[in-house]
Amino acid sequence: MGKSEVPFIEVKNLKVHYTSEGRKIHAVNQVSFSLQKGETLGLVGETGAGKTTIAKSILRILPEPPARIEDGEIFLEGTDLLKLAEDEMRKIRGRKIAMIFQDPMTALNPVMRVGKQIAEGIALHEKVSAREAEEKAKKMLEMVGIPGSRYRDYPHQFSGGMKQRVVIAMALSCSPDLLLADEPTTALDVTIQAQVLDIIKNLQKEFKTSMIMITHDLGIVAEVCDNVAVIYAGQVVEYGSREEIFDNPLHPYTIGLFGSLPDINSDVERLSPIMGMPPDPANLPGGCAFSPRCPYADETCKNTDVKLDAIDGTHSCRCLHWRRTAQMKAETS
Amino acid sequence: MWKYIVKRLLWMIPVLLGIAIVIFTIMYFCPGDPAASILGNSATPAAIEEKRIEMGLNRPYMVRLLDYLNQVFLHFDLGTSYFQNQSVMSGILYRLPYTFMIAIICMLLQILIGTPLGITAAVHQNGIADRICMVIALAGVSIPGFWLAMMLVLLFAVRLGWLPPYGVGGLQYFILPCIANAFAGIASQARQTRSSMLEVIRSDYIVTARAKGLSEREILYKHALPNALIPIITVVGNGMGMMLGGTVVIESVFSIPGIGMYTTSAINNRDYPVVMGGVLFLGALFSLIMLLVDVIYAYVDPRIKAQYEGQQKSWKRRKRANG
Amino acid sequence: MKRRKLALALAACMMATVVFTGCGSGAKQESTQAAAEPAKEELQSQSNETMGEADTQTAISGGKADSVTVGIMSDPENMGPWSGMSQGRIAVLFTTYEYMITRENGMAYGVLAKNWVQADPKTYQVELYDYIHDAKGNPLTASDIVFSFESAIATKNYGKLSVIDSVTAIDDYNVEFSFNKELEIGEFENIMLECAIVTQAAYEASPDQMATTPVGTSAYLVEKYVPGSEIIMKDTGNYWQTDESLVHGTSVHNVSEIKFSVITEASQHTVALQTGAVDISNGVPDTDISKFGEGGEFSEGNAVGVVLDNLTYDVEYNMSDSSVFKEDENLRFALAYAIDKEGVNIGAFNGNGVTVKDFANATYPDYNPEWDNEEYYDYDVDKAKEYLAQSAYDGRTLRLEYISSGMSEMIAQLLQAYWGQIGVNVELIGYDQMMGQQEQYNADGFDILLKSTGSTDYIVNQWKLCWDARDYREITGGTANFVVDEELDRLMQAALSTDTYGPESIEAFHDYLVEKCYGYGVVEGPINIVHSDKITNVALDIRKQILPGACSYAQ
Amino acid sequence: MANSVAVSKGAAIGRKKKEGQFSLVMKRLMKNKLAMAGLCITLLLFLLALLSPWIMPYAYDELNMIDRFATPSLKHLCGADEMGRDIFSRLLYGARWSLALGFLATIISTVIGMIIGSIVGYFGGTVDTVIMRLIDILQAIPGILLAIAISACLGSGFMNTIIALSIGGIPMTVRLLRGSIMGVRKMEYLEAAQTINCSIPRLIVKHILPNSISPIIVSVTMGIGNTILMAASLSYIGLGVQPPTPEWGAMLSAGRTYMRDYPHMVLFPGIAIALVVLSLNMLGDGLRDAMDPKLKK
Repeated sequence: MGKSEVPFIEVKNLKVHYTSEGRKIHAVNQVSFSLQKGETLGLVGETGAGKTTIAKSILRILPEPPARIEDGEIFLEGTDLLKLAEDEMRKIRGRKIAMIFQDPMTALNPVMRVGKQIAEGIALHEKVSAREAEEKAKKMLEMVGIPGSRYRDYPHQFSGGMKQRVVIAMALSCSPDLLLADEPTTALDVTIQAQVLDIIKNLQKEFKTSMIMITHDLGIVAEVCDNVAVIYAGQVVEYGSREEIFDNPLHPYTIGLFGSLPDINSDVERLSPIMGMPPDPANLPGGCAFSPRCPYADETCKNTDVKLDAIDGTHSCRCLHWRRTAQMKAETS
Repeated sequence: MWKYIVKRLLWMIPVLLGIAIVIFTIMYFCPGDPAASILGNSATPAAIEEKRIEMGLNRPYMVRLLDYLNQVFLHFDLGTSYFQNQSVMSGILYRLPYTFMIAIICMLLQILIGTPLGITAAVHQNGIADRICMVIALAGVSIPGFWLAMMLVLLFAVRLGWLPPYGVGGLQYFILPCIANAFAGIASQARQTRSSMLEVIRSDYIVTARAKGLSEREILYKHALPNALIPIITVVGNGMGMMLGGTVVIESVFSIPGIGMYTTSAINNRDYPVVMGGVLFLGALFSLIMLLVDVIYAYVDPRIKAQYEGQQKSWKRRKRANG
Repeated sequence: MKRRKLALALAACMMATVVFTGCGSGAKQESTQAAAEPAKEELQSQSNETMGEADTQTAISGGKADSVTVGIMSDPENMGPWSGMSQGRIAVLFTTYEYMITRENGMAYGVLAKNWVQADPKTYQVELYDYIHDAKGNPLTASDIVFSFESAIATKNYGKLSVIDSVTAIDDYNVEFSFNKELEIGEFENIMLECAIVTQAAYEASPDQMATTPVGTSAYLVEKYVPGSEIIMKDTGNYWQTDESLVHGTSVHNVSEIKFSVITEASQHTVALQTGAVDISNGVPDTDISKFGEGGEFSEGNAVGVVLDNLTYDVEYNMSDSSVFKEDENLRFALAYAIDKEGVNIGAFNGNGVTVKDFANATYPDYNPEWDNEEYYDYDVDKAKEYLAQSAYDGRTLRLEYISSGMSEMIAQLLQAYWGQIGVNVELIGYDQMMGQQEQYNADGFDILLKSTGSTDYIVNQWKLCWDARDYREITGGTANFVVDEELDRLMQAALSTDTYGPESIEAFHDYLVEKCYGYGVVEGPINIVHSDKITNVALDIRKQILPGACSYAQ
Repeated sequence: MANSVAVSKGAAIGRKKKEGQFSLVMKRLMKNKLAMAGLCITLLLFLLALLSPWIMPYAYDELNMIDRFATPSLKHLCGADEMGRDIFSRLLYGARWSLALGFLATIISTVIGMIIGSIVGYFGGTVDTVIMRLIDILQAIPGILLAIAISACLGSGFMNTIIALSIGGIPMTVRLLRGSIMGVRKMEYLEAAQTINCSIPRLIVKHILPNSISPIIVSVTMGIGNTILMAASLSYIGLGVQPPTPEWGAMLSAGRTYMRDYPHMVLFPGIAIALVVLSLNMLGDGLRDAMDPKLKK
């Protein structure tokens, strides 16, 4: 899926597992993808599919133990982050790669003034005086729509949406090259979701930041992403540009995701949820991980290790029967 | 904040009144009487009865209780010891420095040793350092204090001759009692620090801090520790409160004239004014320490401060900030 | 009319000092020898005969020292002259204050009193020295004596003073005491020994009724008091009695600075002596005593002496109407025979005490040494079982009440075990001092009482503490342990009355009590005194407390 | 815009619930070696205490003046005390008293504390204010002094000591339970229970208590150890269980005079106390870890 030049970030064969109560939980299995400068990649999938683990692996902030990166490489502009010394890595965190967390309620230190929490990163990476860091932090606050006078307030004095703005300001404070946004709107009220998303989009444009947007919300993907990787049971099951995925989903899981999206154009068709439950990550089924839930699965699916198959352009799919699916689609339309 | 403190101080009055009633009642129902104690072993029953009347011990419960409460709460007089001809207040104030000294040193030891132990254990969870710290901590809470005290005396005072085995005087006299007394405190401090650090270390904001690129050290001391402090402060406060009244055994082993011994021997002698005065004083001290702990909470955690300051004020604040 | 002249007394004896060790540095080898062999035989013999002139001289003028540190078990708490008694207080009382008289080996000698006479059956007259002054220099006259006694009576702290009708000053140096009854044997002396004497001027000048700033007429004045920790007393160098020949044991001041060090934990007394932090202590546990004796770990530089306490551990049966013992003398005998008194002595005192042959011990001057050879419920399991078989004992559990401080707890456990051997079940009920004092008069609360009592003068006065029904009738209807026995009352009163007091009445009471076995003595405990060889001669007061000023010191 | 994926979120949790809270906790506990060691030692001590009359080599109160202070040997495994009683037998038999003392006192204080705590936590308002002030009063009196005063008042003895020790523990349980009930009170399932007209006491017993019980269990486990230590302190002062009952604290306290020469007299009771408190603490730590999902990842 690569273009000719070196991608801005490239994840190759990433494999991560957790150990919990003696059981090995395979959270990420051989995930690969890449991203060009300025682009946005959407990681889509159910809770527990391993999206957050991928993001945290890139920043190397997984709790080790119980988590362990078993295998793989993560190149940022050609350097393998996984091989960097911890203090080298620290210079990258916050400065080159920053992250917005899912739950703004818990992502802020409750006993530290919010301004200080923003200024802390600035002072660390930009080698400026405390005063300058404070000025910049105030500017960042204003940029996300919070008056700079609230620099000295504590997180509990903010509402959820405001907190997420603070988190965003914090993440963008050192103009990172890559922003990892982990479900930045999930914990927010619907009305606020749009505002926050707008802020992210605008700032991304302003700072020309690349972004990996983690979400289970296809609406957000449609709105912000250039490319999409659909994750299931720690694997990329389908990858492609936004158009490719939205116009021509080929993996039964992706199709299922779209099927469970309410169609505002037709009020007749009911939601068709994906049957069954996500697999137990400690005990993944053999063959295609999705096979137990797949309406099209046959015996071969359960026995064969399925490879990610290139389709055309950037589009690829991890399904033995994608051709059949494509055919069926062509027939129905 | 001040309003809160004043409110809490006012709340102390009914609490102290309650303590006075409780301890008075317990002592009232205690068999044995101070008159007999004063007259000694060979006193005849008739002589004891006469002494009881003189001391007013023959009056009914309510009369004596009201009399006592009137004396303490309206005249601020804790009374005079039956045995020492000395006002209970001056008796307490005389002994307070010793008890306080021990409590303060123990508290410092507890904080300076227990906290780092707990942090080390939490940071290296399940590692060797964790195991060692926790074994020390478990041993600390499991060993009877006076047993440890006497072992320390045998080793440091008798065998090595480094430290005085008993008595009061310079700082060196406080070393053994404080070690013996602080051991359990250090242990529980280490345990509490470890568990609250563990809880905090797993919080999202620690991940946030890490994602900012902060070093582990900075994360630990700037982000984790301040958040872990509340339960730690609680342990310190409780320990301090307990030590003020609970060093009886250590005071006895090392012959230190502290408040614990003062009150305990008064219980044995049925020296009611001293028992009641001592317990009241310790109760007041305990309440003050708890107030101090709560004030420190507010200092450490702005959320708690906001809670104390009440809705109205924080609303005003927000309005001002927004407008 | 009895009259005791001081001069006579002086000629007879002076000191109650007890010589443990030889004097002088050359005698070191011998001294440890003497110490190792528990000195009790020596001590006992001394308690029955007076010491020679030479010894007395040594004790008074011999070996002075600059300072001495005494380990005491508890804080005096209140050193005021007339406050209630406490364990810590008696340790410093005789160093702080002087009394009208003192008593040594059962004989009374004047201290402040030059002499005294009984004017009529209820009136005594006392003449004071006319040059007494207290440690602060205030002269002491008859009016101060009146003040002291009246103050002491007003506190109601002293039951013995309740027989005083009035104390009046006849002139500056003569005082008259009148009593509301005829005094019994030793009673006047006890009254004189009960009230510490101070000058009214000094007392009124004290900010705290002398609780921490006592001023007596003794040679010592409190220099520093750290409550609960230490008391430092200094010789004022201005003691009123300048005639050395008239200075008695309690008033001798051989050392210029005395430090009483409060050590509450018994084992710490051993540590203190071992490390040299104190020079003398009576708080060393029994089992540590041997360490200071010959061949012991710390024998170097230390000597040990065991003095018998005046306290006797007695068993009293509950003789109330509802008690099993009331009509069952066989059960009383059975239990008495079942106790191995020597075993109790070993178990409780490491063998340092002695078994007794009477309800009281042999330290009293009016104790009849012949009793030592009598049979006194000597340990005999067969006899005990025989009596038990004849008794009406039905296997029920008897309750043994004791005060759970000191050695009583251990003795109670030993008694329980011995009685268990003959098949009598006993349950222990321990009370603290206060509760015990109250519960001992509760007829339904116990079956057997273990008590320790003692008197400072005569054996009859120890007997009185249990058997004088006049003191207890209001509460118990009889003696302290509910005995209603007119014959016993008659014999008790005969032994106590000054008119009939004497070997016959004493013998009669002893025999009757042994025969009836309402209660009996078990063992007499020791006081373990260990001191460094800085001290050559230890002096004790009437309560067997160390008198540091009166000890003699190595030169 | 809705999300389909959230549907399966609840399902995943649901499956975990099916395994059962208890067996889950037990499973976690079994994996914790320290906690299991603690549990085993505690159970073993219980067993020994129960069987003591049959397995102890001597009667606990059998005197033998010849063997006074005997040092440990085959005849006396842990030596003999100042009255020649076999310390090993006394320890075995004393386990009954010490453990019973620790357990009963803690359980009594916990049960009373739970009842008060439930009432306070559930009703809140004036009831809360009044009772919590009373609890403040009790808590402001130093624990050991309160125990000493009550002991002095009731006299020594097994039951009296239990009462004296348990009163001081009540405030802590009340606070603990009140706290967890306050937390649980706002949760939705309570509202659900209320809407189907569940009676109030039933609500507390059936719904609130089971959900607040885990911190209580942990505090009970640790509390037993503390109570045993406190009983030892009481014995030191001369209060507590009557002799010749070989309560460990009393043995320790009685032996202190002789510890210089016969260290076995304090060593073995000291070890016994430390061992039981240690194993209860290890068990308590393990239980806390097993019951607190936050700490387990």
